[in-house]
Amino acid sequence: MGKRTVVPFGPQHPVLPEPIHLDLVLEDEKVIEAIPQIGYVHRGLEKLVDKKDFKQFTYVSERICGICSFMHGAGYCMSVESIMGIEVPERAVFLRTIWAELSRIHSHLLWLGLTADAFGFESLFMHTWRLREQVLDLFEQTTGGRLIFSVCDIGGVRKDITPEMLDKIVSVVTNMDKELRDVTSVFLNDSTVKHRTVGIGLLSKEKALELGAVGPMAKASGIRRDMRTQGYCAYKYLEFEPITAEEGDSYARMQVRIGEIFQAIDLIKQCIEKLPEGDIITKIKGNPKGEHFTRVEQPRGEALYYVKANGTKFLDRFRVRTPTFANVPALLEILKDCDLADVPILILTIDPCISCTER
Amino acid sequence: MSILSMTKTLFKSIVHGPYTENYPAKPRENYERTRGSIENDIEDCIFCGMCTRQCPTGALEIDKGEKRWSIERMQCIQCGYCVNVCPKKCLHMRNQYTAPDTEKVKDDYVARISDH
Amino acid sequence: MSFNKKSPWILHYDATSCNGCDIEVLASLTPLYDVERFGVVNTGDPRHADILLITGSVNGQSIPVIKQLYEQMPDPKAVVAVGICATSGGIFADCYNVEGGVDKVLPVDVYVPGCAARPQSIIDGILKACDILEEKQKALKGR
Amino acid sequence: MSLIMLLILFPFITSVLVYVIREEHTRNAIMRIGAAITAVLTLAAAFRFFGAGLRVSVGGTEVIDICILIVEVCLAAYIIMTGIRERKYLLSFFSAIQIVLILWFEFTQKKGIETGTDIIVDKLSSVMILIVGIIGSLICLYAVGYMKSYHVHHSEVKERKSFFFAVLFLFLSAMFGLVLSNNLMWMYFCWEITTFCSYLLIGYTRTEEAKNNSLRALTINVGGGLAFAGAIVIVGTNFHIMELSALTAKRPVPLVLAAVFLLCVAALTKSAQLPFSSWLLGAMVAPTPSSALLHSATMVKAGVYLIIRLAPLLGETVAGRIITLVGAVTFLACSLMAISQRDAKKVLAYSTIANLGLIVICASVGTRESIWAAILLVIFHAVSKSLLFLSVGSIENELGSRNVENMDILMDVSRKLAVCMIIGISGMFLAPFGMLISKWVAMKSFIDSKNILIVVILAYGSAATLFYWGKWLGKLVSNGHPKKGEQHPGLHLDEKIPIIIQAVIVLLSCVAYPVISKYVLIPYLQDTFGVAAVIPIGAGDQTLMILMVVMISLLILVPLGYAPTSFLKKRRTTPIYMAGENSGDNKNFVGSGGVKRKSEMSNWYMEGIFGSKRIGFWSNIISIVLLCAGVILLIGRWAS
Amino acid sequence: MMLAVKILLIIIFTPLAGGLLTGFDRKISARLQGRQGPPVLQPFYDVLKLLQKETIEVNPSHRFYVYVSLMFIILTALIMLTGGDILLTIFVLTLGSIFFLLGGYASQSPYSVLGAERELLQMMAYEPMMFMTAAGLYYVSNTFFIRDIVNRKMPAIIYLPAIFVGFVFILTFKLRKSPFDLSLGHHAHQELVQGISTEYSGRSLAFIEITHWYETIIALGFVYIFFAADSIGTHILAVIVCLIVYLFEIILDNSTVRVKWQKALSLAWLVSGVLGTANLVVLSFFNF
Amino acid sequence: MDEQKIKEISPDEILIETVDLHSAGYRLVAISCTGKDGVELSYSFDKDYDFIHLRVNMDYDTEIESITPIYGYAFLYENEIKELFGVKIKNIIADFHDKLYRISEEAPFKEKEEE
Repeated sequence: MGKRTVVPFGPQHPVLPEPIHLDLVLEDEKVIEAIPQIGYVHRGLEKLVDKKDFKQFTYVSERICGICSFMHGAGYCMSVESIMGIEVPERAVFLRTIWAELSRIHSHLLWLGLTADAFGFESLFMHTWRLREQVLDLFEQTTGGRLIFSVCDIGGVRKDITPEMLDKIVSVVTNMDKELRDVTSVFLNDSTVKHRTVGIGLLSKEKALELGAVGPMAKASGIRRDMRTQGYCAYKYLEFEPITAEEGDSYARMQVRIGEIFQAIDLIKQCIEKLPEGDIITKIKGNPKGEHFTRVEQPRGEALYYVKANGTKFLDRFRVRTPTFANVPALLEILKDCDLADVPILILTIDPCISCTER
Repeated sequence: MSILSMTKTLFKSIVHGPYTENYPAKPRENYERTRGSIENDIEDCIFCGMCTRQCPTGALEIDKGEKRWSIERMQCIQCGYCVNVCPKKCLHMRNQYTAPDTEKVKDDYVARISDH
Repeated sequence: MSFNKKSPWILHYDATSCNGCDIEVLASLTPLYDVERFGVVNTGDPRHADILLITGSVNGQSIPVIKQLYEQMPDPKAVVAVGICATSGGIFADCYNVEGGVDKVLPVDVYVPGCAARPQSIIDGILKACDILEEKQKALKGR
Repeated sequence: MSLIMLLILFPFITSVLVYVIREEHTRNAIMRIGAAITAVLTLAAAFRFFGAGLRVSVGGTEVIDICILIVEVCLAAYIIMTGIRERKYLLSFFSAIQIVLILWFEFTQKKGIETGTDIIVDKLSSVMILIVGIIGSLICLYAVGYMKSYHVHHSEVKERKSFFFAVLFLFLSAMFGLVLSNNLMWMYFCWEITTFCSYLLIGYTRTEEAKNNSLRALTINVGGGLAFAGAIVIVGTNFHIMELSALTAKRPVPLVLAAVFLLCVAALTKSAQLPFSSWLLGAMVAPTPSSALLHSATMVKAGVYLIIRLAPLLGETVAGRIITLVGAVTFLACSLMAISQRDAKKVLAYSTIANLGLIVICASVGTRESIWAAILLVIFHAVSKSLLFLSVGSIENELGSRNVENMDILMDVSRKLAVCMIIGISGMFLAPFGMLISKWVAMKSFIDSKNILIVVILAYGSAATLFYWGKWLGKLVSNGHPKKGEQHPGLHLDEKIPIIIQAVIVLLSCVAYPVISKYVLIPYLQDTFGVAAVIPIGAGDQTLMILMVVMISLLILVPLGYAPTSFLKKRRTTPIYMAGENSGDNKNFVGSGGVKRKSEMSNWYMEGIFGSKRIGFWSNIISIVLLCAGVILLIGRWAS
Repeated sequence: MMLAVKILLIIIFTPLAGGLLTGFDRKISARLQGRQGPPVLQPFYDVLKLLQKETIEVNPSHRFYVYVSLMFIILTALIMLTGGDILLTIFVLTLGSIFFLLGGYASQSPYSVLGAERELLQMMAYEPMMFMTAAGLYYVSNTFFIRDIVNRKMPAIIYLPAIFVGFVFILTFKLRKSPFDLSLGHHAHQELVQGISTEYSGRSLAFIEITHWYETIIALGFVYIFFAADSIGTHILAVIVCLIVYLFEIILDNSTVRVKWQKALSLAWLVSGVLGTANLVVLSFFNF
Repeated sequence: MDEQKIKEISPDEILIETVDLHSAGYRLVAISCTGKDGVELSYSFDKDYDFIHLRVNMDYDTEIESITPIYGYAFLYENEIKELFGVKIKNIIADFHDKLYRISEEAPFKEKEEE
């Protein structure tokens, strides 16, 4: 029995945009064992409920993560609204949905780019991110922020989208749809890309269920589960089918995410078509009391927000269970017996958001 | 089997030319809503302290006596909450963001002592 | 003649960033902003880097990492704190597991404000750091 | 003539002396003196007969033949008994047929066959005795030091040093006899003696494994001996000759080819070519001096020596083609399999087989250039490989392991050994050392003789060679961290001297090759082929020499890398990069759960691709098929 | 005397040309990616900056191998460009590469060692084709000397089209371009951090960069040999082909992923086996 | 929004209830904990969007059985709760021994004495 190679992978590592550490035990380049360590991004922001009141906390919840920032904010607001029994204006609900779906496009494009980079396809990364910039630009024009919008508030949204802007959004996403077809066809059809994704990180349907995978991770293994079908926000007015794939490998996950991008473009168009006129925010009075579990479908999958309030302006407890947290067991599973070269792709394939996970 | 399927996009971008915004050479025009820096029309400020209490990061500070409103630029997260809560609507968000600096900048706004 | 200004290679480390500034750092490499125009390469290896870009505030676990990365960088080197969290801890300054801004650990040369810092700010920050690098290079020679 | 007699008899006498005298110091003294005298005798003999050569007929061959026969019968009896006792009936069977064949031939057919020249000393045999004598005696000297440490480490093995040393010298004696005889009967006798000696050496430790492996070696080599005996019978009964030189002078008619083919099969078993290579791998259980002796300078070289001798009858003939292909399969398969080995001696073993395969290819291609390359390969391989074996032996004593992975600390433990090891490995595959030059010429000759397949195989085999030597070299230069408080016994003077001398020989050999080429190879080839020989390396020899010198001087700079390079400027030293989780020293990092974890680095072995099981199985089958095809073709040729 | 001047010119101008090519490479890559890209002289700025910077070491010996490697690569360039022996060129080039990867081993840092291991694997992958290229060139011209090969009536490419294609395939390894940039890529996001060069900084890193410039020219030099013959026209053609091949490599770099080692090895061996063998067999069939 | 289905159980019932849910095909969504006025654990389960919660109220000294033997992937939640709240959970498969986040402060969410 010869020696093995034991190397630290992360926290600082060029393929990892976020710090996470793995003790990798390799034989040749085959991963024998991968022991994770997180906590490099742990801030303990759930504890901030003691120091920030529930209104300020909107801004904290937005900063759980810079990628899915909007949905975190919305998820928190929805929980508080449920506890306080606030009716959110319809227009605000639709606006939230538009931003949420735009966020989904931006998040998936970001992921596609990073994945391209992880398997050494720099030009694909560049082009994917170039397209993503158009979405960010829409964000900046509508909310003022590129990543963190500070636009969602308890009771509604703080900024309206003007009709001109709505037209622009439609034209931008329509345009982008065209350009995206070119780029995504490289992801889906190029045989060298397939070499790095097909059959890599196989997660069977049974395993996915057993490990509690969520989001595209589960969808790619043939589990049809999408919180949006529960009809929160404006989804109850929209027509869509959750996108699934059967193979459960990295390629299938890529398929699902690319499908979701195009789906999101369609949903945005639907929203803009059906967007009602009216107020965008309801004034709130008093402090919340009670508790609520809210689930939303983020780009990465199902996220759970739990808010417990005691009637003062400081909450008792805010908890968020992010999709990446639920997908970590699945990651550990697919990391078994992979190649070192696959490690970055596999870590990325769950679309990790470490700062979400560790809060 | 498709190899070099990327070339289509590559050649397109050669034809199109670089997408790069020549940033420092060509300054960027920000949008109207761009979240930049918080400014205070200090003459309208009544130094009520609403903004300092509500600021999530504690970047704001007022001195009622000296009629000074100051902001830690390197602490402000541009959430705009202070703008929301300001009763006099003297705070507003400019669409120019604070430039990077080697020091932590603190901006003071001092109102002229006028005789109301 | 100092060439530090012409080829600042960066090392990016995410201390406890929310990913916002993080992806903006990456975004500044992409076609629209293209920091490679200034010779910037995102090396990912402290030995090759001239500028350490840190996003996010620091916590107990990331302090030794940051210190080590800084130590492993060759002189002259500069530290750029990107984003409000890295400059002062931002909204998370009160968290139990946050020690504060990067300046608690390393001598920060340039602060880039913003939440999240925009690519333009990051470009400005890098260019500012280049000047600092050049000064440091001169100081090294003089020694 | 008497010098030659002395050369053969002196090691034998030493052997007897060493066996009889059991007192440690006296025996060691005899060993050292014996080794030295053997070396001197070798040199003397080589120089004495180098110019003119020597062809003698020994008077009174009758007496010698009777003696030989008696010894052979005794040996056969012993081997048959052993076979029966150990239930290796195949062995007994081989041996029985063999002795019956020989006895039948001796008493019924041999009458009237006159041997003109029994002993020939020409350029080739001079080179061979130089290799055997110098390297062999260095190994004997080394054995003195090595066995001392060996028994310290392996207390479970019964001490039988006298026996061991005696067999070593006996082996040398037999080897001298083998390369000097022209009489096939004598050669056969020496051949059998080396087989038997190797059996004794491999079985030295008397463990179960050693016993099995030694019996396997014996079986295979006795099988080879059987082929040899068969060849003698064919040659003797059909052509009434008993001389190798007379055989090679014959035209390649089918019967001659059959004999040559049989001799080649014998040579293949000796040289451990596929499918007969398993004995060499098994032989690694023996103490290192015996491995070094068997696998670098002597035993295995006997096989290729015979093939080189037979080269004029190979080449374009059926036998030649088959042997070339077997060599090619061996070269490629063993080069690939060496990649998956961790045990240093296993790597050396596979590399030995592979290189012997290359030599077999070169010899059996049979053009002048290829034989030129073959002889050079024999020389350089012997020199480098014995250095490697000796170094690995000492490393094993030093580190208590011969796993390549554990050699990363060698630079710290014993710089001298590490540098010698690096020289040895470089000698095996890097420019400007001889092996590579020879390969180069070999390739040229293959292209010239339109052996495209062989060129391709050479290309792939060399690439694999590069890989396994490269990673070993990497382990040697890596500055590992020896565990604190670990004991390293240090080198014995008797080990150090031979290793250093050999390292120097390796270094010298790369400048010596034009000399060898000019004074040894070209005259030899001219004698053998009767045509004015060409210099295989083109007109640029002079420039090449300059470049060689430049390269060597660059290579010599390598150890300087360890000298402090920072006299001019103090350089900052920092811990290595460990993704930001270095724990302060260069050994550990802060792993998951905040635990200090040792960072380990190990080479690639790619067992899934280059595992010896799969490749070994298929390459054995291919080579067996090739040999069978050879037999069928030869029968077909003969029948028509 | 002439020789000395020639040697000096080679030593000076080879890296300049290599650096310039690298500069164009980066510019063109950037354009392909829709970016503006760095100035063409950027590689020189980088190296000059690295020369000014502090050089850190992790142990006393690891930097040394890089310098030796550079020396051997320079020697290779000299042998090649003065029309020396093509096999010797390959051998010395191999020696240079071996020293480079020994540097990786010597630093005993996880990613350097992994990089060295992969580099070794790459060498194993491309070596057969290099070997067969030399064999093919010898086959058609009966000499190993480059100056004689390029002075023949017909350029070698006419007889060795398949070997040329195989060689261009292998060139991707040598130029460290995707899909075969396993051990040390020019792109940032590589699972091996920076492979062998992980532990090198300052001056040593600059030398690695310069070594790479030499290597680029040497690699293209092989392409040149295929096309050059004894008329001026063919030499011009050879230069043009070199540039086209380089451009092709850039495009390839930008439109493929980094393959895994299994694929790299099997592909390289398969391509060299099929193309190289086929070409040589055809040649021998026509009894050339 | 929809009604919350919370079922209060005692600490020693947790395994039985979880086994039932597991065999009924429910998936564990999250384990949440609130540290004010003793420990309040919420185990959230889901099956085809049927979202139910088990609620355990106990004090800091009570030990609760880990559900990792039933839901293997609960180890992350339980380790987190153990580390951040100082709740005693026994028999966790893959116990990180309070080293999941390696935080500088001990059990920051645990209610401190002065309140």
